[in-house]
Amino acid sequence: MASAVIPANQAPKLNYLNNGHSLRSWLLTTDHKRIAVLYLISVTTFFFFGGFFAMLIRLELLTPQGDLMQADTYNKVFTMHGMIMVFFFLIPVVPAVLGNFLIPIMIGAKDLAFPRINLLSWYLYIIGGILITHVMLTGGVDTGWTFYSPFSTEYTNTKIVEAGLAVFIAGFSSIFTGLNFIVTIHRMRAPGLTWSRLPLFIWANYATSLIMILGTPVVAITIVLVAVERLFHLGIFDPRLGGDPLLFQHLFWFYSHPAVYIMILPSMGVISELIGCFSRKRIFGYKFVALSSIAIAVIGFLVWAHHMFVAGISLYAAMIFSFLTFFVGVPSAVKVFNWTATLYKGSISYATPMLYAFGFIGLFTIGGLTGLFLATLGIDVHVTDTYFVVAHFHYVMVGGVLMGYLGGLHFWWPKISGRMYPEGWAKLSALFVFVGFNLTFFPQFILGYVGMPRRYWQYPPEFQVLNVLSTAGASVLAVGYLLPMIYFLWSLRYGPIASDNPWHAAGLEWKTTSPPPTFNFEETPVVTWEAYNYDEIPDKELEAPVAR
Amino acid sequence: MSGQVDALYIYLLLVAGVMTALIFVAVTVLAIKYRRVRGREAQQIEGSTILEITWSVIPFFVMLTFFIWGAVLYFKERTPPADSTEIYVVAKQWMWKFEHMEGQREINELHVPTGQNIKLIMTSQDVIHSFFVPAFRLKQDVLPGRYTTLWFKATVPGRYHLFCAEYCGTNHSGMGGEIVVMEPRDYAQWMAGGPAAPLQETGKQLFATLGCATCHRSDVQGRGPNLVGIYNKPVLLEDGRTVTADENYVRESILNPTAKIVNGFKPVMPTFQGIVSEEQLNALVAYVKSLAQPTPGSAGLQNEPAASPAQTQKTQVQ
Amino acid sequence: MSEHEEHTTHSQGFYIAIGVGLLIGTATTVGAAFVNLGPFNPVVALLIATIKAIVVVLFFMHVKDASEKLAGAVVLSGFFFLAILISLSLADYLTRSWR
Amino acid sequence: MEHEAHNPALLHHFVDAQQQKNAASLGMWLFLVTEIMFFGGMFCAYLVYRLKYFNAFAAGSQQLSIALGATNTAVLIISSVTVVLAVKAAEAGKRKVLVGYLAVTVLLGLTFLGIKGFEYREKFERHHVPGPTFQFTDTFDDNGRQIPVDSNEAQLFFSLYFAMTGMHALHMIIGCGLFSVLAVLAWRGHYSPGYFTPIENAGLYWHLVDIIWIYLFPLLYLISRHS
Repeated sequence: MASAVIPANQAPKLNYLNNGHSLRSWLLTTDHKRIAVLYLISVTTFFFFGGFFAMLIRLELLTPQGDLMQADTYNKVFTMHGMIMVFFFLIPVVPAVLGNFLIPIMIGAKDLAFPRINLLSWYLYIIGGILITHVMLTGGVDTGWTFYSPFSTEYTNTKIVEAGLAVFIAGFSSIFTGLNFIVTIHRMRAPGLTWSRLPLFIWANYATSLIMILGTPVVAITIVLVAVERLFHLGIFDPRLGGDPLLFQHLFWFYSHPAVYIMILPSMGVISELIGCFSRKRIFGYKFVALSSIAIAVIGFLVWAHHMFVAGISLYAAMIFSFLTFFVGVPSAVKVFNWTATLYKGSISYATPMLYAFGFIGLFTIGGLTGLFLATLGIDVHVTDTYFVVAHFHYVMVGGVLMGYLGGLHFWWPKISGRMYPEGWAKLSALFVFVGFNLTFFPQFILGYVGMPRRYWQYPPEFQVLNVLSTAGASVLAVGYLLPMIYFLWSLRYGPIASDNPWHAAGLEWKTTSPPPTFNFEETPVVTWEAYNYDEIPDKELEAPVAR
Repeated sequence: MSGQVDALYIYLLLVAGVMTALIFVAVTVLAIKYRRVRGREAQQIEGSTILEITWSVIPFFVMLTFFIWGAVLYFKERTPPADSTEIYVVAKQWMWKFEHMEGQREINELHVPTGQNIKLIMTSQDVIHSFFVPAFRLKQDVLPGRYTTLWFKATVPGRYHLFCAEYCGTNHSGMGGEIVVMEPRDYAQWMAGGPAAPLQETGKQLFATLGCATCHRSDVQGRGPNLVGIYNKPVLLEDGRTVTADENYVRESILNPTAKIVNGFKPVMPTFQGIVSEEQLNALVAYVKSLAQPTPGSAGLQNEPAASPAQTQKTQVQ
Repeated sequence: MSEHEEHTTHSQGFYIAIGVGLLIGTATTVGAAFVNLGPFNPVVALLIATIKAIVVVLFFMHVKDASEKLAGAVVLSGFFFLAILISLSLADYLTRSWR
Repeated sequence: MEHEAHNPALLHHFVDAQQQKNAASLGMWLFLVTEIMFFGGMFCAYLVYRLKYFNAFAAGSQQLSIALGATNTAVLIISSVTVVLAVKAAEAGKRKVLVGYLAVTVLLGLTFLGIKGFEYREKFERHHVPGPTFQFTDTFDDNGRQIPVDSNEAQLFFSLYFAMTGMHALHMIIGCGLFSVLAVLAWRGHYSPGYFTPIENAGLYWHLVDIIWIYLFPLLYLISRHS
């Protein structure tokens, strides 16, 4: 079955896409690939909601006065932007779409360990999504995605409880996804597929799942406490009734800092796959890259209070957390160095996914290094809660996560859809994304250092030039994000039929058909090779990666 | 202080710049040099433990310098010098209220002299705010229910932005103002312009009108502890713990008297929660603090042993 | 792979004995609460609770019988990360100059 | 996990029954970890406030009935024994014994909830339920010494008391429901010595709920009880 090329004029083989066409066969499917497609559609929808709010923010900030909308509206807009992007896009995007699709195939399993729980996860996500949409349409929330008490528990009159419930439900979707992944990776690997032979994407998703399982319940209970406090006017976090608002921040960031690694780790996994394939090399220092994912997940739990250096925590706690934070820098740096070293003596092609990988390395390097600024106590006091922070986490979360996601989506699109995307358009959009991104967010570093606080609806006129640059960049970025949406849809009908392994890539997912059959493999594969055995795969250099 | 933050920032910028350049150049050069060419195959390289250790350990030690420098700076930023002039700050949605010890009050504008250490004692009436002056490179969240402090020494006269940096609701972005830094002479002139009585005088009157003075007596042992000279001194509590009677302790004892009972006293004091406003509370705290000093109002001596032997004796009675 | 057969190593009487042991543990906890041990009252209470929890995990949840080799590691990791949450939070609360 | 109760047969995507069982078991253990962290957030909040407001927590704790709390602890421990015996019966293929133990477990669970409900009602009558009607007056210890208590701080104790025991009770209710369903299925003969994973996993869940109570009891009921 390996590398069987399907001629375009023949009826395609039975695969997961044409195995049943009814709505029911999609909405009640337990096939991880179909669920991944369901996620792809829903996550993309929320991305465009979130993106719409982002554009509103940038338009408002074009001028120093608050002239496009009311202050309250603006506050709701950035809150909804944050909540939707964080809880309904960035956290699920790579694991739920690419992870869901690829993890069972990459380890040679027929499905995830608990297919019905997988479907349940999607429904929970959708219920949470409907709730947040409902909140969005009926008045919104204005606390920022961070729900800081006592503003959220006593002072705002917006729909905190409903929004909290939405996040709570989406959180359980995430918990079940993580649980499913861990069990699958432990229990369902094909014969011969030892831990040291696993693709790095699997390692990354494993680390992500650990955080989902260990962190998400804490934020869930925290949100419950906020809702209870708000409904019954208790004082769990409200200082007027004896509570401590900093406790909320501790509990919230205990999850929400590692959540950043939920977002970035799977993308790092994608990048490892891309760099290996398009350099035609085994990743340099495979073991270190694999273990660095786990290290990031574990150390990520030790650093949360670096979000609270000026919040009123003790001097000594701040020092402990600052010190621990630098430890996260090490495994992150190890990854970047190893990717770069992989290029050495490779055979590098510049297909779109690889362009995204280059973009990822660049943006993540900047995002990661500016993270060190924020971990440094003396600097953080000045730049925290300013646009410096906004720029930093967009470099990591948008520059990092989205670059990885888009790179991965292009790379596996032939596998998912059975069609190739148009390479020229894709390269153009990659360029738009990279240029637009830097134009949007680099000025924000400067804005932050000169003192523009975040979540500002109006600002002193001297900040205008940089804000205009940022808004201009955002419009370029928007084009860069809209283009793939259009040409991916176009390719579904008009794209060239993809071969089983258009990239001549290593990995089990390329040994089945494109798109794969419902149970992934006709017979369970037996793995006798190491990961990224590019020396054993014929290097069809200079050959167009499209089958015909 | 701003110069020191900038120095550290420039150091970080340099290191980060070098690192970024290194990665960018390496990626670009390698990507071009090893681009796919007919007939040239990739060479498989497994990796190198020595390299891995090198590029883990060296960055770590570089980051350690960030940590140490940053922590030292932070410690300075968070430790007000003893000779600071104190100013009380009350934040509320959406304004900043300032009270000078001399009794001057300001809203959204704070006048300070150059060359003088200023310690802000801040609290919030409602939600969390954050006092942010970009020109001073300083920021501190202002919390309801307790005091946080911030200190600075302005050097150059001028008007500087004051922002609220912690999101606080509708008019968050309007909750700003200016720090007006003046030459000491101009400042003295400005200060003389106001009417107002010194803050601790206001506090003293409140102390009398609220009836505090009936129990907290300074001449004989009353039902409450004698407050003369207690500020910044350790206090032995009923449950055996010892706390320092700092601003937050005095504040808590007014609002929540039963929380930390002084050893040897009964929990008979009623709470003043909801009875005194944040401003009145500040005045009371300022008054109690002034009792620690031989001449009320003069800053800088609160760490010296409390004035007369008689007072010291009474402190020990507690 | 012949894992679940191993459960049967314990008799009904064994489980009941463990149960009685746990009940005695509860009685001890209550008893200890009424004795003034100074700062050690909560320590003793938590120590007994932890012993009881370990007994439940080992014998009732069969971790000792290796029915699930990963189970021990999984549960330990749960408690490990909980310990991180609590200890690092307290690192703030216990070192504040004012609590 | 539970859903497999409806389908004792080997699911298509597993290689063999052993793999399926191991997967279900690991899944359950991971789920228990999420439960630990879920309750962990509240334990953390509890510890922080207990350190901060020890007097109020002690006074609040003294309003709880040790007799009822200890009885409930005993009920839960006995129910854990019956669960473990149910699993043993399932393993041995003794259908009626299995159903019997499951039924007893559910009864014990309901007993626990009944006692808990009784305690809640008493709190309600004495205005110890947090909220606008909350009242807490200074209490006196056994020696007649007055213990000063701030009403807000006491309310914090009872807020956490209700949050923790309430969340625990919710888990008990779910557990009772789960075992009821399993008892019916067991009665219909769904389980055999070769397949009783749902019973084992529900048992694991029940034991964890038991363990959480083992901690809740001394933490909530036994603060500063000595004179």
